[in-house]
Amino acid sequence: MKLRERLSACALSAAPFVLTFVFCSLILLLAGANPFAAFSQIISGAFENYRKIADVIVAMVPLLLCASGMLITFAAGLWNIGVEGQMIAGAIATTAVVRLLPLPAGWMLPLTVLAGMLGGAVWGLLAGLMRTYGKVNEIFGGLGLNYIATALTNYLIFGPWKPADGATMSGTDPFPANAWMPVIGDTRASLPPIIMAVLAVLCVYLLLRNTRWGLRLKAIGMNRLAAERMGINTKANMLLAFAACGALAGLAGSLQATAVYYRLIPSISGGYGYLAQLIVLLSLLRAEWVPFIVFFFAVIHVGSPRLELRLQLDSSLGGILQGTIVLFFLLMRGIREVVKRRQERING
Amino acid sequence: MHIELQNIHKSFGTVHANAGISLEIREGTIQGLLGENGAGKTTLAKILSGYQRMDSGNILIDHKPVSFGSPAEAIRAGIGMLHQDALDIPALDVLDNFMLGSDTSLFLSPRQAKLKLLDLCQRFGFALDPNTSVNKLTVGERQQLEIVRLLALGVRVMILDEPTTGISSPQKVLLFRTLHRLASEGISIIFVSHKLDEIEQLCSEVTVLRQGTVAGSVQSPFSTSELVMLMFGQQFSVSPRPGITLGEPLLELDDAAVSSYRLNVAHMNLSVRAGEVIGLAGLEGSGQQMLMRACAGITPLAHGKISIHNHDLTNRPYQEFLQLGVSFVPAARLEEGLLPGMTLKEHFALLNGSEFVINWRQAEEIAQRQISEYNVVGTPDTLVQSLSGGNQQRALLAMLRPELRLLILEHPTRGLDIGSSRWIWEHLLKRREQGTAILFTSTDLDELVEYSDRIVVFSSGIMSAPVDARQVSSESLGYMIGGKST
Amino acid sequence: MAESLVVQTLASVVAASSPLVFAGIGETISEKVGVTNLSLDGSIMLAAMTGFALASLSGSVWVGIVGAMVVGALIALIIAVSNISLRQDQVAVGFVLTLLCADLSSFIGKPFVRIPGPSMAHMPIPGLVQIPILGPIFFNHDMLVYLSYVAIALTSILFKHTQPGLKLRAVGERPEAAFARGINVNRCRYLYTMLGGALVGLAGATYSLSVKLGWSYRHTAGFGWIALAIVIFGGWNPLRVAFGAYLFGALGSLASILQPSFPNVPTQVFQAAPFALMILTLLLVNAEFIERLPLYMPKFGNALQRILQGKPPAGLGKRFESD
Amino acid sequence: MFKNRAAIVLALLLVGAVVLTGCKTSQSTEALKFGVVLVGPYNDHGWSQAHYEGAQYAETKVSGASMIYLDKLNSSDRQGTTLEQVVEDMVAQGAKIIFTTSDDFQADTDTVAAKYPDIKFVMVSGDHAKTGVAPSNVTNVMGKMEYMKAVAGCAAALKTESKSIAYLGPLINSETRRLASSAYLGARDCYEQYRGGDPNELKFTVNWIGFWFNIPGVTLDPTQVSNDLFNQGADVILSGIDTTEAIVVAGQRADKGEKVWAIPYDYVGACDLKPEICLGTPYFNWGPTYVKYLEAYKNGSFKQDFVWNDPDWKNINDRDTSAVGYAMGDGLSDADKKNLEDYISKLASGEIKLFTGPINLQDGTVYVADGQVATDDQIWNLPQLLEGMQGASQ
Repeated sequence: MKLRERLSACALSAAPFVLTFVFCSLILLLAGANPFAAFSQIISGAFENYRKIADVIVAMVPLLLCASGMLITFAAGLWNIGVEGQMIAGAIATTAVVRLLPLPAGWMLPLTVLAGMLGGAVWGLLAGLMRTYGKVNEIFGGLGLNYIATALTNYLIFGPWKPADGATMSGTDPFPANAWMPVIGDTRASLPPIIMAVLAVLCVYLLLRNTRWGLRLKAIGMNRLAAERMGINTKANMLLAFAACGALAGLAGSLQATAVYYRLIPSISGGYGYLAQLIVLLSLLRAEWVPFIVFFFAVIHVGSPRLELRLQLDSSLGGILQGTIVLFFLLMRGIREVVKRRQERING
Repeated sequence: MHIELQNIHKSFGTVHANAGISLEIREGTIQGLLGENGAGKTTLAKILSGYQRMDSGNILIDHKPVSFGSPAEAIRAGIGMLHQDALDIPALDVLDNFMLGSDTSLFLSPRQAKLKLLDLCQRFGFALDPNTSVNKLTVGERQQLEIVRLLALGVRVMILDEPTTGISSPQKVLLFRTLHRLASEGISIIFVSHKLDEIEQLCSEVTVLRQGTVAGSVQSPFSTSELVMLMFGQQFSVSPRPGITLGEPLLELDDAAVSSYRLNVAHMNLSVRAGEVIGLAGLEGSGQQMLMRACAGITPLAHGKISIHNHDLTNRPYQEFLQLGVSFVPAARLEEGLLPGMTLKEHFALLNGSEFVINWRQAEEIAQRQISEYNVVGTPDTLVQSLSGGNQQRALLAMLRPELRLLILEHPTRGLDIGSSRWIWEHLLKRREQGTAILFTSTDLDELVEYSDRIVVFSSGIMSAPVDARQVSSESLGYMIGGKST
Repeated sequence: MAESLVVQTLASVVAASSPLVFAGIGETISEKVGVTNLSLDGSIMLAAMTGFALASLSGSVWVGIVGAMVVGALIALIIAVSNISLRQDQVAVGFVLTLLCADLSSFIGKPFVRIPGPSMAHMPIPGLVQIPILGPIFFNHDMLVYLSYVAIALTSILFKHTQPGLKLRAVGERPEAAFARGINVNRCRYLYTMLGGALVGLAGATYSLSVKLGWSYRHTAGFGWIALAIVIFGGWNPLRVAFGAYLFGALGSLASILQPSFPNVPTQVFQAAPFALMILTLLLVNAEFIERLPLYMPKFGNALQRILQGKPPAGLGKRFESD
Repeated sequence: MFKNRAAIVLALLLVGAVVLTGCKTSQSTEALKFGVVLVGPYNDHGWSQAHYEGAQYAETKVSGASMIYLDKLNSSDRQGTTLEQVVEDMVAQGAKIIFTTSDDFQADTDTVAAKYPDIKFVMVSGDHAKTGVAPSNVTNVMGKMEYMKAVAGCAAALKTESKSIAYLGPLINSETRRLASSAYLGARDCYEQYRGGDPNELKFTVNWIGFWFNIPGVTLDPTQVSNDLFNQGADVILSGIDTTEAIVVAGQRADKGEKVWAIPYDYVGACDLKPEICLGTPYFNWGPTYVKYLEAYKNGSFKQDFVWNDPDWKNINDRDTSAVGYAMGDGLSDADKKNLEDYISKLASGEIKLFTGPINLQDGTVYVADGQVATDDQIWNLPQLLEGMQGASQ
């Protein structure tokens, strides 16, 4: 009996992956493609050689930072959809430091990191202020701010920070060498961002598990009114959560500028903010699961452009894979609960 | 209509709410259903009205078996129910509420419905304006609306669950008159209550429930002691009021006013001394909640002054009130008091200590200690929403700081059985002996009279001068609440 | 000249806003019954793609329109199932679907990108179109635009004057009370969420067959979010929601008309305008002072408050389980 | 038993699939693989499709040549993918020469080319080979679309009744300024010559959307902008963007009975979307260019250069020789066509020289003095729109 139950539980947790596989295969067949070829292309696109694996790690950095930031806001019951904009704000602040402050080499990178975090935090605070004092749902506030941040980048790139030989969507002129994060060997990965990302996840894990602030945020997330009655300053704590999440997202944006693109480009946030949202949903707000899911998503993210290059398939299949997994995961979780309740009723 | 219930069973998880209840209701009678909280009265009423499904048992109407899958089917069979908290839609107006579900045609016919509504209102002496929004009505008026609505649907059996909670004495008189009249017209009434005097006043027969079973059925006239015996299986003696010496003045309200867009309460003057218990009487929404929230520092004053322990706290933040030893225990425990989804341990960790990193072992110890001291049925890892109402209230009290100057409680015993209520009050009275002043509201007039030193009555936003609780009876209090002086 | 500019512009605004009207009304119905369909941005995109693809393959715009409505209804069904029956957070599911449907539309829609295809036939309403000013603004369009007027009127009547509409509102406001009055709450929610979804799908078809003809990669991105904001701006009232949709259309036109007149203003300002506007309107309708209007202005405060403020249905997002 | 067999078949299929896809990458040595990186969708009916079909043409003309392409490489469509990654992948697949086909790729092409000195890069529409910034394995190429834009402007002037012509511009840079200005100059010339009107009464409005194609929330919506341009009284709209919104909107309005016309851009088949209101398409014919560079690579003559290809004036629509062309549209009457042919022949013979002075910039400064002709450099680096044009220059 026990074994059977455990097996069925196992089947239920594998179900989202199986269903996703089936669903995407059907779509691929519909598009006239060989599903196995497609999936193997994604895998080989991510693992072909050590440089590709390094690319996966490069994609993991912003995802880890954004997801860990979002764990903070989610704990407080806030749906911070503005992570994209906060990344952009971080990148803008970083670029401002690089362009406007003539700093010696040793100072430059640490300052860009701080500026990025500050920029992101400010942008996060804006969404927070709209939520706490303007009663604008953070989904709409954040989304609007994302678009405004994008417009701001475009304005800077096509206006004051225009490259010497004419503005294009490819961004500003590259940063001077002292604002480039050092890379590992001939890969595109860079060590300091990786360390920062790992630290961020670790800190958020400990923060939510063992600190009073983390507990307070959870209290606000569970029941804001009761938390307020208990004497917790909910507005201040929510703002702080927005700022903290913004700072981590801003750091992600800053690192995209100094370690990936080496300049400010439009949409520097690269959709990582939205992707991180899916990751956090899949993690059930548990920090310990985040790195694994991030790895999985990064593999798809890095591997899927292959579909286009090798199979002439639209690489949005990667997004379909990521989305379907989360959708089926949520649905299966619901089914599991329904089954459990029904059993309890029969047994009870 | 003649109704017979046979061997009704209903369980919620491990709780056996109805454990084989059989009952008979004759046409045109007022049948009482008496029992303390948790005895299974409401569950039975909901089963009979189709709101909940029974696990097993039979319902016979005029000796024919029926089964209801939904309230719609029950209403079609002629059975309607007035829920304790009137199940209407506050955002809609009276007429919409009246029409909702009563008409089968596609388009509404408001003119006809309005005539019908006004006609019914006139018959029973109700004064309902069809075009006001329901959230502007008093509890009594909402009840009246439900009664006429059910009558318009052609209901022959009407179940009323604790209908006198929160209504004024005149409204109660009107309600009882209406019920008598309905019974005389052949409508069967099932009157669910835990209040002995109402049952005695109204019913021709009463069935007493205890722990999900029928403890006994009694015909009118009733003997109070017999009913109490059936209800609790034991007799209670009224504990004598302990003599208490009042301390120095603690809370001073000086011509305070609070306003919301619904109600303005002005000219509140009150001086409370340490160790004093003040009861706040009044219908829901008459202003007593606003006074409490102002004293707790939740709502700012629009005018006037408030000081606690000689500190002027007028329009100071809530945190300062907390620091000065003011605590507020709301009635909506899971909405405003506790954090559903968190364990007891996490609650205690949240409220005790200030260091950044939490010492979980210490939190566990505190939780364990408080749980056993307050007789909470649960462990430090129990999620608060899985506690019963009484245990949630105990947990809330256990979370209060040991030294408090002013304790403000909204309906401290609402929804609790007599045993739990007595335990809560024993604990509260212990606190007053240590010099804590207590401010509380209740809809139970007896509770107000029994435990208060002084009582303040609110009526439509006007606050009376405090009266000595020893000089009022629950009857006279009822009339004061209704806006009449005795 | 100036008059024809205004009339022509307003006529374009009416036509260009019709998908926002459909989407806004659809979402209003869905939220009014208590279910938030957050997937609008993705739903509209997938429906627009499906609508155009089916219309191209079959040669009939109506096949496309029905197909798009089915797609919208099915997406709404997923949200309804996961929220009502499987107790999952509707915002989470809606958000996932937003991203997923957008990607699906790109992947499946690839063969249909920027190919010529069928579109709604222009169909001035004889007689009405002759009315000066109003005629050319409102009655010189195609069938879908007229359908958007019908949708506004029918929904408004549904809410105000019919028994099903009253039930719908009751379910959204207080499901347990609706249940006590004999309404099958969850069936009602399924039904209207899907109806709302079908209208959202119709919005997609309106883009690809009437407003932004054809299909291209991420053809309608961004409009879904605006539609969601319009529902809040419109206070869950179909007439106000429609007004909001037209207002947004008009302001969008204003941005592009004004651009040449202000050569010194960076174009990015105009490009971000709809979203900045979205935030501003939400700040306005949620502003604290509206709550206090009756206090400030005893005479007109209440009326003004009713115009500016809309309360979300009290049962929005609240699950209901009998038993 | 049956289950087992199914599992074996499944496993075989999987292995087969992997082997097959693996095999595809290693082909005979004779082949010449080339990469094409597109900024928009390969089927955009515009700029990117013109490149895609040019590359397909080259596949048929150059023996052994086969293309690998990646489209939609821009920071909002393919977020997080960089040109470097794409080039790396193309090189891994054996690409020897890579065409990067947007001014957006200019800076990145330089960086990547430095990393892959053995690979040749053809950077379309840039000028770093001229300015000396680019590494030696990068060459620049562009077609002199200015002439065809002038023809397009001419067609618009022949047709307009409201005397108001609109130009749906992408983003503002020297390339887009000179193209819009060429159209303006062509329109003035023809209005005066063939319709006998005063060119100063022509209204020429430029509205910029912000990028080469629509990106929601980033650019203005070209559908809306096109509609607004018509609403403001224009009856001919010239598209300067990569995609087809202008002709789609014009077609829609024509269906309503309005007398409006459109001139799409970039792709020879762009008129298909609504032939009867199309006044023609100035288009790029990349096939010969691709063939030229592939052949050059094969015989080892590939070298760095900055090439700005003229049309083949003998026949601008010769798909084997001309870099740019003008496809006549069905919206032109026979008389219009004759006038247009005449104008083209005058451009071909040099009788009409675009950018002949006096030409003033929008702010009134003299750019080309009376009687002088602008140099290629002057045209390439046009700093503002011209005097008389309405719209933002910066």
